[in-house]
Amino acid sequence: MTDIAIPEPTTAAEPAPAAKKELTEALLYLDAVTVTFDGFRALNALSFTVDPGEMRAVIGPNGAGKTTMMDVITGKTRPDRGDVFFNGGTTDLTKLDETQIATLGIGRKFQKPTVFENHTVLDNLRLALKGQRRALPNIFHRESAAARERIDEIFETIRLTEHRDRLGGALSHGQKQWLEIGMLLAQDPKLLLVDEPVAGMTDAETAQTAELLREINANGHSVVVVEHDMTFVRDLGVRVMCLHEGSVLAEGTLDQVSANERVIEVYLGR
Amino acid sequence: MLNMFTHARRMAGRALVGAAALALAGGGVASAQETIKVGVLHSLSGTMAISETTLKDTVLFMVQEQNAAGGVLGKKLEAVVVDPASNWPLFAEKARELIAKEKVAVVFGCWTSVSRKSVLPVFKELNSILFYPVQYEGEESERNVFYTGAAPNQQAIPAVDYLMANEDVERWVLAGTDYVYPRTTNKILEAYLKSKGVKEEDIMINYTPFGHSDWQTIVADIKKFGSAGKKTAVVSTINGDANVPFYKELGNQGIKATDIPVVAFSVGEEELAGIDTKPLLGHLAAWNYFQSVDVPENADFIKKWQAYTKNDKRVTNDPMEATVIGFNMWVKAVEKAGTTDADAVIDALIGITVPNLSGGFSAMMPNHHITKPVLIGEIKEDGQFDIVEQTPGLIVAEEWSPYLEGSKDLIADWRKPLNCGNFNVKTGKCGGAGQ
Amino acid sequence: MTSSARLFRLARVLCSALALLLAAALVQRAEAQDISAALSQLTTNKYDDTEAALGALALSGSPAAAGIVSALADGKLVFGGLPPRVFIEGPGGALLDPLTMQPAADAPAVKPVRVNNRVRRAIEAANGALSLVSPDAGKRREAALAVGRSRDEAALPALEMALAKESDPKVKSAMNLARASILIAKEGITPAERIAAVELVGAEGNQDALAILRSVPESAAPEVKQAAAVAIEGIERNLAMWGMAQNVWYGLSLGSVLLLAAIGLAITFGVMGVINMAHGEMVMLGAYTTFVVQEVIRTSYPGLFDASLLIAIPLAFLFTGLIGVLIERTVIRFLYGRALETLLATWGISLILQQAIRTIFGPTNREVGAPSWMSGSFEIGHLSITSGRLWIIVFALLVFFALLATLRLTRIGLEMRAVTQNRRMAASMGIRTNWVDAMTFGLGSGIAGIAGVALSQIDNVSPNLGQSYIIDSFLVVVFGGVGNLWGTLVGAMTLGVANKLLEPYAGAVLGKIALLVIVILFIQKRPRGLFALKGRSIET
Amino acid sequence: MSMTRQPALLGTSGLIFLAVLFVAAVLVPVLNLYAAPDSAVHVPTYVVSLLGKYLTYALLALSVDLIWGYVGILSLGQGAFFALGGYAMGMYLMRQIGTRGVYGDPVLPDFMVFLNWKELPWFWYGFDMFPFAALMVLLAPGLLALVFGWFAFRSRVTGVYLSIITQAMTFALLLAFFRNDMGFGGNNGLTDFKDILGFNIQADGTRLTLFVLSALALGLGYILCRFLVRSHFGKVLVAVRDAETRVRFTGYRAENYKLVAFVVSAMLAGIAGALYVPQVGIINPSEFSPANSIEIIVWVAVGGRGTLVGAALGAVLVNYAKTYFTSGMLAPYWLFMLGGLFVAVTLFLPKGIVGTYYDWREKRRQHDDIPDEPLATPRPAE
Repeated sequence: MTDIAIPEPTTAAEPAPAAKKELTEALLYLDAVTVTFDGFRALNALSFTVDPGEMRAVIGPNGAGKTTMMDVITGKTRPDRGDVFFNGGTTDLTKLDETQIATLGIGRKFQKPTVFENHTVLDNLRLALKGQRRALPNIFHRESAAARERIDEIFETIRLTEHRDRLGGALSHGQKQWLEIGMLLAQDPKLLLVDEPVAGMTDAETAQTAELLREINANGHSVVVVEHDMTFVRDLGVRVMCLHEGSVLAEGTLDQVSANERVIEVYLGR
Repeated sequence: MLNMFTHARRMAGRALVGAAALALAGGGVASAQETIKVGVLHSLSGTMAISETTLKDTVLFMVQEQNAAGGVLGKKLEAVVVDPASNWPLFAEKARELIAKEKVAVVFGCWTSVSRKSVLPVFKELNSILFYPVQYEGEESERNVFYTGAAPNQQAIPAVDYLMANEDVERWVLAGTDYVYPRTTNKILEAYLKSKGVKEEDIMINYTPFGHSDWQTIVADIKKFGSAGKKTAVVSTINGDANVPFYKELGNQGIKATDIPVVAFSVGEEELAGIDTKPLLGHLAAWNYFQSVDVPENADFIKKWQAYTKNDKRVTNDPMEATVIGFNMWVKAVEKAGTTDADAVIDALIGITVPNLSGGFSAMMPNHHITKPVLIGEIKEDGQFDIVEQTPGLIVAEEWSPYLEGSKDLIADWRKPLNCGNFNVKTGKCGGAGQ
Repeated sequence: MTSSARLFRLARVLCSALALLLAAALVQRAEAQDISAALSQLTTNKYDDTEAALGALALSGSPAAAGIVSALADGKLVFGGLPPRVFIEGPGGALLDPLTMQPAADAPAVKPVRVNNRVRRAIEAANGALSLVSPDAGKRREAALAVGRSRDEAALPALEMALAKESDPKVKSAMNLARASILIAKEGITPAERIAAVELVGAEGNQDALAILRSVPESAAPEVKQAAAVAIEGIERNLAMWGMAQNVWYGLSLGSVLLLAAIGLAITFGVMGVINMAHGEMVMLGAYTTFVVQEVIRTSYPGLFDASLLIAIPLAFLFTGLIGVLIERTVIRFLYGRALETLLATWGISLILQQAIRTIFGPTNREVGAPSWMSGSFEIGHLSITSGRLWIIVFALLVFFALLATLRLTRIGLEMRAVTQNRRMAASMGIRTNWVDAMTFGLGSGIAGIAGVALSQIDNVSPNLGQSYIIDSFLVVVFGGVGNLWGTLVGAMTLGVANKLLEPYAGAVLGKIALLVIVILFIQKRPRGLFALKGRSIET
Repeated sequence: MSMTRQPALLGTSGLIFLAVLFVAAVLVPVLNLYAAPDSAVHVPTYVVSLLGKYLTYALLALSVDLIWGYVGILSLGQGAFFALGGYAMGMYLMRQIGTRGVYGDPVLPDFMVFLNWKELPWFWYGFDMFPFAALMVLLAPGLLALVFGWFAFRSRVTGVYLSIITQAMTFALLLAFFRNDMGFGGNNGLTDFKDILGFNIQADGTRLTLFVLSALALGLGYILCRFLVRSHFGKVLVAVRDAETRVRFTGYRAENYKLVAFVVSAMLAGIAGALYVPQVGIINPSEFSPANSIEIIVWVAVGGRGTLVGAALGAVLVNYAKTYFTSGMLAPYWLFMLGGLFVAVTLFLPKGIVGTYYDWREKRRQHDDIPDEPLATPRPAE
């Protein structure tokens, strides 16, 4: 894990992108990213990096910019200023759209579970499975044996095997969360962005989810998890970053971050 | 309602398509023994209902009158009304239904040119008779169609003559809706005006889409065109709905008939009923009939019509008169032929003469058009017309205009031996399908 | 009000009359001529005779002439009896002797003396000729202007004579202008005189001046032609600018019509999300309400006619609003959250409403008249403004701001916004969402009804009225940005002005097509319309 | 893990639909040709044309259902594609008239002659050849859909904004085709056709052939749509309908999927138009009118959105109702009935006839965990 000094929001002279390329080995690199909506600064010179194989938890109060951060990384929102690089600085994400970024290997789970409700669980995974994405060839697409095996594997991982023929919309809230994570797995991304995966889950489900994410991370995927549930974050046992007003307030282990005066003041409460 | 219900039940019972076919086929077998059926093919809904509904009522009125007078050939007449809903393909479909399913002896119908064009092949194929009661662009003469409305020379040209002679008009605005009747009429008028020495720059031609409602720019252009120092008039072939906003804008911009008179070919009593006519005083219309024609035949007709419609304010208009003439001609022809058989009636119709409502007689000519007087009227405050000019004699329709390049050599004569709707006098051949 | 064309028409007749008048004046107006010959000419029922009689009357100097001419203009001049005689129809239908204005001894069956355009012009000319000797300076000025436009050389001596006597400066300058207009084209005058005339006319700067300046004869001196060319160029440049302003005015006027048509939809569709295909029919119902109000007024309270629209506005609002509430309660309320299905249901409702009106009032157009304060036009500079259009713009803006105020400032407005933003939250705060829904739909419908009152002034009042506005209305709301009232205002005005600026170049049809294509392309650029709400992404 | 059963290419209702279509395609000609004219089972020729017209409408409805039911694109301009296909066919038929027009001009159609046109506009070239015209039947609507869709989907114009600009598109085309200067016959359109591929267009045999061809086109169109929506491609379409953002984040170019579906749908509509024109004998700009396009949506809604079979059924039922109501005693009131029908269907059968039937069937076999028609009941995508 490399610690990169958080640059001051006031970056007088920005280094050219080419220079950054050499600076970083990071999988994801954000530097001084600013996003403004109608005068409101959702992200304020946000900078951080994620290394290959790292799992990172992001906490922060509502409106801290967590979702906007994900929007910027996945190409949904274009930053007003700042750089977003992927794959060790080789790819400028601000130039790409959602689809291209997804194809590069960044998967995203939304805050509200989003699965294809009118498709069976199986079809949900089939659609997500890494493979042909172009429209015309998919008219005649046939599923390979390898693909079937891979899907069966994912079913084991997300524990939904017996629900495979139910409609996505018919699943419980927790099951939908898992299905969505399963869909991310099927995409086989280098980096998973997971937004509040345990919201509305029972304690048992929460614990299972933490285990699931650790398992995914252990298989070589980088993961960024946004979550409010401190028990869950503790369960994950990974490096924590606290956002506030669009920039990083503190970073470190959960204990370090929770001990930070500012974090207590703005987020955890006294 | 009951009828519909049985249909629904039958449909539920059988396979869909077959049942629909049977239901469609089975509807009209009942009780047609002692009556002669008369088809009425006018839009009762959609954009054209505004004009055509009256003509449906007119046919129903004539049928009632005829039945009161003993029917035709000893049989009662029975009107079959359908609603083609201002939908042109539906006109063809309904025409087919009337002829093939209802077995009507004759159809009175259509208003727009496109509806007539749409049903033409049907009447030719099934060999039936259509009476078409509206002024139109000409350039047509079909064996199965009898045109009781005016051809351009029975309306447009006399109107222009009147303006030249009585208002000393030297500069002309030809304003029309962009469809075939105004296009053709204006082509004819343009050629006619030029033949009378009007210069190119003294003619302004303007087309607007159907239902055009914002006339500010065009009326301002007309005003500008009219302020060049020569007496200017507007010849309007603007169609139905667009007229009201057009005249309202004329009134708004203060253009009076004494400055720039507008002569219209599509504005009659029915249309004026929807307009505040005070600002329109003195604007003109050219028709072959006005409600204000002061002869006993007309007074009698208006009285009966208003009694029939139970509305003493119900107006009459030119296409109604054309319908009445057509109806009476058909009755007379059937009696002359002694049968309702289409071929016999078509042959019998040529030469039939019936009284028109302006105190004279109209005759069916060999070109399937009728002779008509032309009347010019000025709009009065009460929405009626003051007839300021009437042609002394009757005018024979020029179905093929001598002012158009493509048709100047064509004539129509449906009598033997010519029996042709588009005979080319230069080549001596029947130009179309009739050879 | 005064149309240049009409003045010109008047002038030609006037000039001949003027010459005659002059001659008559020269003989010191011997004695009042006997007008009985003219009166008997009026009984022949022929336009030529009527015209001739009018000419004679104008010159007769008879004190009865003015009364007879104005009776003819009003359709009160009648004739009848044996031998036929002329009467003036007095109040209550009494027949008066035209010379004495006393009730006639007998009362034969009479017909009015018929009037056509030619006769109407002769009436104007007769009135005009009489008015040149009129003490009213305004009328003298009008006559002078008319002579100027006629550019009839024959009138020059008369004009110069009148000019010598004239003392009123305004009338005098009009007469000077008229004289210059004639001199420009006259043969045999000095170049200096002609140039002076060119300058005088050129200073007028309007369309008529342009026509006069173009009449400089080919034979004129080069410096005259040069002066005329300069003046023409200046006027043309000036007029082109005014023409642009005029088009913008037309555009604003069209924009106000679009705004009126769309503003109710901005509520039912923009705020509530109901794809309200019956919106046009609400406009139609408003127009028919106006018709019914005017019918009642015409038959029962004719004096109130000028107030008919003011009476119709609240009634139309209440009636269509009520129909709106009825539709909401019986159909729409079952369809919230299924916006596309509201399209189907309201389409069905629109068919039913159209046919209902067709059944009740018949398929033909109904007459809705314009109150006097909405008729006519006036000029600002070279800009011609018609009163009716001006009132419609004012009215559209009034309706717009009233609606804005209702939504912003009133309790019900607050509740409406609350319900549309978060229905469940609003309900839990004790807002009766059902009632608010009904009121909102009623408000949108009522405003459509008000629009119908205004649109009855410029369009057909027929069952098809609504159909002709529905497409434009949706286009305006979508172009402006769904859910944003200001967007609707700006959208309507933009589309109106753009349409009218395109029309002179592309024609009415191509202009409209071009506009549609522009809107389609614009939506590509801004997929949520002109005034899209920007904000943090709300995830699916 | 066991294999999961894929629903068959044609479900039960699909098989019934094709069977009915096949029976009609056989029975109607037989009954028309061989049944005695006065017998109860005789199908008169005008009914054949009428049924043929319904079938082309059904194909048109099918094309709408493909994009509305499965991709959530509510096109209020589908009539434009139908009309373009119709015009392409109409232009071919016009050229076939040859010297039999009233003016006898061998090249120019009548409407050009009386407007004093001297030569054929360039865009009429080639329409004297059937293969070219047939190609244009597909290409004209297809290209329009491609260009329009490429712009609109790339810019992510969705929902009601998309609906309104499709309406603007068809309205612009309506105005354009009304113009006589365009060279498509203005308001009168194209009419007075004589023959098609050498066969008299009014002959009973030709009518029957066109009817059978329409049935065939509908059947093939149905199978094509069914094949598309069942493929991986089709599953992406439904996914786009329900959660477009999700689809993008999964790495699919949603706009390309929409575009392919839109173009296929436009071509189907074009074919429907091309079959429609020779059967009704006229093509005119009013086919472009926005009201027509809305009516197509209504057919699909009545039959059941997202069911394909329902769309076809809805088209036939509503049009049969229209034919029935516009004649006889009911003629003055038919708009009440039609309007009432639309309101009633939305209120009481929100999923349409077939959709409601599927729901009912689903309820009956609740314990059976194999859904036959997983796509039967789309949630409304707003």
